[in-house]
Amino acid sequence: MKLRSAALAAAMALTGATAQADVKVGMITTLSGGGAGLGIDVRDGFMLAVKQAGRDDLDVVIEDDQRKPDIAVQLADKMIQSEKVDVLTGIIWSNLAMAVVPAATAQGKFYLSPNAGPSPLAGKGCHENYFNVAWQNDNLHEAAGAYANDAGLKDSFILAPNYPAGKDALTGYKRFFEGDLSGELYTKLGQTDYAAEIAQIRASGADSVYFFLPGGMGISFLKQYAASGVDLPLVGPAFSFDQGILQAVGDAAMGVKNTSQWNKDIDNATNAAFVDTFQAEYGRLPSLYASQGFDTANLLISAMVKADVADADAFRAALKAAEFDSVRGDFAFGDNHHPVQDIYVREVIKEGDVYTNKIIATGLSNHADAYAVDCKM
Amino acid sequence: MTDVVLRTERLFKNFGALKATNNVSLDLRKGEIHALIGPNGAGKSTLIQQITGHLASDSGTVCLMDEDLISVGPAERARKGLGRTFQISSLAMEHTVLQNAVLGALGQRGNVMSFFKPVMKDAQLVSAAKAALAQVGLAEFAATRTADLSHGQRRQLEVAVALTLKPKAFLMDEPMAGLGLEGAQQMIGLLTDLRKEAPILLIEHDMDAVFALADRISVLVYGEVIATGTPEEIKVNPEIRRAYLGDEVPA
Amino acid sequence: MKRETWINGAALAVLLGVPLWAVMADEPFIITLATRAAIFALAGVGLNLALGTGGLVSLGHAAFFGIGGYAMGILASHAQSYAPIMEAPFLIEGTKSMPVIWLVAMVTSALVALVIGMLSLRTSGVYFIMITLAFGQMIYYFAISWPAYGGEDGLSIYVRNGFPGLNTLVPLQFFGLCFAILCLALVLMNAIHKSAFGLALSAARQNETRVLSVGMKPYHLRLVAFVISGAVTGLAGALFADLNRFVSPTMLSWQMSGEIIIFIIIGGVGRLFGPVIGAMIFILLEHTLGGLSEFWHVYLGALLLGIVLFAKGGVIGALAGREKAHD
Amino acid sequence: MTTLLFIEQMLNGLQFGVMLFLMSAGLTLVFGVMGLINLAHGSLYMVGAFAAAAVAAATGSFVLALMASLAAAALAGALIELTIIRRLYDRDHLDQVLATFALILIFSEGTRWMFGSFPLFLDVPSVLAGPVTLPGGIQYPAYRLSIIVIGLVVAAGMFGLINRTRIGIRIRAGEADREMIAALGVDIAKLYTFVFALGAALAGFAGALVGAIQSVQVGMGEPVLILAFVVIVIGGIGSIKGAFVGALLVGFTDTMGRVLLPQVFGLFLEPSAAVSVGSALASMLIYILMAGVLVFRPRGLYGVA
Repeated sequence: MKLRSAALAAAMALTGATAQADVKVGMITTLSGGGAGLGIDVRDGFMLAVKQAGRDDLDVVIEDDQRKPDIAVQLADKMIQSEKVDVLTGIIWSNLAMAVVPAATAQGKFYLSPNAGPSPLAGKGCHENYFNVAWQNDNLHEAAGAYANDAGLKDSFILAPNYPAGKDALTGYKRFFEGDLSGELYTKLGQTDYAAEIAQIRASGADSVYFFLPGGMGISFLKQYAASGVDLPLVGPAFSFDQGILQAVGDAAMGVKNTSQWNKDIDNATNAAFVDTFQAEYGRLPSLYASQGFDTANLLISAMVKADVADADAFRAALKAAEFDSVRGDFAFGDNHHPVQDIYVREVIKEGDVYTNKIIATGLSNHADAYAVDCKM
Repeated sequence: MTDVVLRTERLFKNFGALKATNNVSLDLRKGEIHALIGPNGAGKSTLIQQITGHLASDSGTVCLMDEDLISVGPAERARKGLGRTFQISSLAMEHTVLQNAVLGALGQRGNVMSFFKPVMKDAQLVSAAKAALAQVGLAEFAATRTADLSHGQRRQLEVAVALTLKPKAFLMDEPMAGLGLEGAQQMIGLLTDLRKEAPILLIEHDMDAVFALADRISVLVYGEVIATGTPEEIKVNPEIRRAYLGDEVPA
Repeated sequence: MKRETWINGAALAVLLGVPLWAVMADEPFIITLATRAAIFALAGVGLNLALGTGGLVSLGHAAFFGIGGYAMGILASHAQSYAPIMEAPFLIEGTKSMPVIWLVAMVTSALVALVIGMLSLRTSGVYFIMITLAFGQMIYYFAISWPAYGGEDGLSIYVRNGFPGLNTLVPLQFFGLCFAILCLALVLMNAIHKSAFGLALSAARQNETRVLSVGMKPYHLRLVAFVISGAVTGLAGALFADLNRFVSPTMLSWQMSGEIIIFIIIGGVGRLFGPVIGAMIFILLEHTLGGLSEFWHVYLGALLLGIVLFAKGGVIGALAGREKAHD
Repeated sequence: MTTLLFIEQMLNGLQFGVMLFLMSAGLTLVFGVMGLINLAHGSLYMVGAFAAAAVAAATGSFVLALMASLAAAALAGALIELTIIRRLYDRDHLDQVLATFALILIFSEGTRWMFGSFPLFLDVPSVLAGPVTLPGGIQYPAYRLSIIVIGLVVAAGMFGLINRTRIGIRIRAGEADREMIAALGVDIAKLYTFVFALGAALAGFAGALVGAIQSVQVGMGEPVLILAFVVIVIGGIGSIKGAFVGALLVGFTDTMGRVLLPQVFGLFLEPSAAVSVGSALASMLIYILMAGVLVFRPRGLYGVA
């Protein structure tokens, strides 16, 4: 699928020689198959910002990676070689980002990550052309660990799927959590039945449960946990409590605390306008991913205002300054081009018939990631 | 007993309660055709399968030239010199007639793990295969796809493939079934000469053919050999007349 | 000359001609697509020996494709970081040399194919399909949860590996390399097909009893075919990883095994060039249909269905009629 | 591990096994009678779950939702049998694998086109929400207990259908010899459509039952499909009894593997490595089981040679 937001070359000619060259953006994201919901949200958020900016020198090409790393690599090659894009963005999953980003930045392209933040790209593998507009993968889990301390939890049972992001998640939680761990479990990726794990949780004597189970895994776990009668407080990252999937979990998610760098009730004008216009445009509440897509586009546009993309150093500096109105309020990049931001604690509530979140606390303030020290840029 | 080529001793095979092969001991001697007859379901094909190793025996031995083969599989037994034709044609149907014969010659030579030389240009194999085809009268059909052969021609090809193996003993399961009068005559002529190359253990329903060809006959009833003898002895044996020949049904 | 030979020649000409045209039209991405097609074709050519000639429907060939990929990934990542793979009992270092990587990829895939084959070939029919799937899944889950080489995130290589005398970073040169290997594999497979081994293997597919009765063991024939097949698919995996400069467990997934089978069926089972034509068509479809609609899988599915139901013998079968590849 | 926890885990294994049986009964039936490998079985499972979720959302009734799942899956099954599947009975397994693989693509994206990319909501009925206390003090979710009961009832029903009824006799005859049954004057085409629809209905029913405690989303069928294949291959393809035994075996192996392996490795590895290695092995365990069974019994536990 291809969308071109910009005017035609003929129109450009009429306005005379613009001072700057067009910026061409290649968005590679997941639009079909399982997990398409996330990519669609990122795309919609991004395109909303593009539309609002109304710039005719911004050209966006969108392609579906089917959540397959080799397709993503192929699309990146295509965008760099044939479409001659200046900036790449859109990838949802860490494993796809690991496949695309190093090669793209090595070829001098900018990459703006609207979702994935694998640790190698924040640490030893950081690159001056790679900017993460969402979070480093560990961030939300670290905030959850910090929140657990604040909430007086002393003994957690933690679980995640057995793959790198799952291990990062539990590492992130443990980095900040000061209590004991009664249990630490890695489940099979894609597992749908958690009866055995829940029985172990019940028997463990823990006073809280931290889990990272993205997508359908989280839905299954939450439903089964609610039916099991185990009533230990649950804490998780925002991914299992997002607008897109909360409705599928239903009552089972009520009251659960989760950590996020964004929520629709963050009090600033940009955010309020974003939530309203997104709803008006697409007929649904924006999700975390939509907010990240929106911020990513606005970051890009802020850099376009200040510098010509042909001048890579100037453009990079403009991106690094991050002078745009983020829906999160304050937003800044650390030295490794990953966000330094507040991460909030949210609680799942019901507004009318719709399940959603409200912010109840701040988990970590002005938080950067643990890998920045390894980044030599 | 130096002229015994193939010998079974006390072979047994049960399928559940059914005694398919019950204490069968028989031998096949140099230069002879030994026919195995018996009513349908007497266990003739089961016995052949046990001898060739396609079916495992419950107990007993199968000896070829005094070598006990009971513990080895069908491929091994074929390599040791048991050449077999099937009741229902068992050929590579997509291959040509010549290819099937070359396959036999290849089996006789042994080294199948050759990956680069075109096998159909191997003069030695092809001439052996062609000789066998000529012997059964299929020379002109060498390039025909096996699936396009008539029923009788497939029978002939079965025999040709067995020939390429240069076996020490032939085991033939109804080679004349469905051949028609002329075909049967041809086959009888072929087998008559063939016994000089290697003895033949023959299963056949066509009693005329059996009595024309066989040097000795064994009668199998309910898995048991009830008599062995020359055609003349068998013809006059009253027990056999009662048990078998009396209610003979054409196959 | 037979019609199929003309079709085969045309397929090769197109596969070679498109990238040459792309260079002149300055469409480097088309070269990447052609390279991808050549590599998928190679993987299919490998599987086709087991599947087409040997009648072994392996739903686990992604295992070899992925192992080849990881051979490249592991060797190159160690070379990249100057960390030896192992020091005791003897030193093994990484490498960025393609020929060495290919050799390791083929030997490793062959060894794994030997083990999987020895166990799987005790079964037949549906059970064989399923046991190969099971082995594939085992290796897939192992790769996902094995942290040393990136787990599900996979392994990235920053620069493509080298081949003496070539600049592999130039798309056309890398394509040329893959194309040459594909041609070599086709020549090899053609020779095998016509050899004593090929005759016996194909006979074992048609009639197992016949092969036994001439003193050959179908098990051994199939095992050798499976090992060769695994090694060729493994080589394709190493090339594929080099094309993407990336390897991940996706290469080991059962969907990948399914795709390799699809190449063969689209082109024509047991035809020498079946996988080549199949892979070219698949890439073309993926590229054009993907641009038409978000729901392009529906069209892909319908098309596959049509080929299976109405074009028996694949595209080559439809074009060349019932002439068989055997002679 | 305490005895009580061990018993609870055994119960979980049983429950998972019964769930697997529900998923695989239809698959093995279709293979046994028609000799068809149906990769699209997981798609019918998904169709059932989506139909249930849609009806539950519209009516609020779980019973109606279950009925809808049966009807929708049976209808979808009958439809594809009449249009596509029946052309595949005489084909080799390769064609069947590919054609039904194509059906997966069509079903998945078709469902996404109709219902969107976000998971749907389907909850357990309120009567069965929450846990019940079993003798010995084990707290166990009421809904999972119901799944065990329903699964056992379905298993009994399947055995009854195959062994006791006229249609069962025909099905068994069809397994044994297609020509014979045709000679008996049974309309074999109708019988096949019926069997396929029955298998589909079972899959859809399982989808709805399981969907209530899992996630109803596009792609939910594929992992189930692979598990179901593991089950029926272990049991011996075509055998309902084999599917039942295979399902329980896989259920117990998987559950106990997940629980015990990390602990076993904990005896001689440091904790984090033990968890990691144990979990990795646990996720491979059922495939190891399947390969092991096939190496020793190449046609599964109850397969006919």
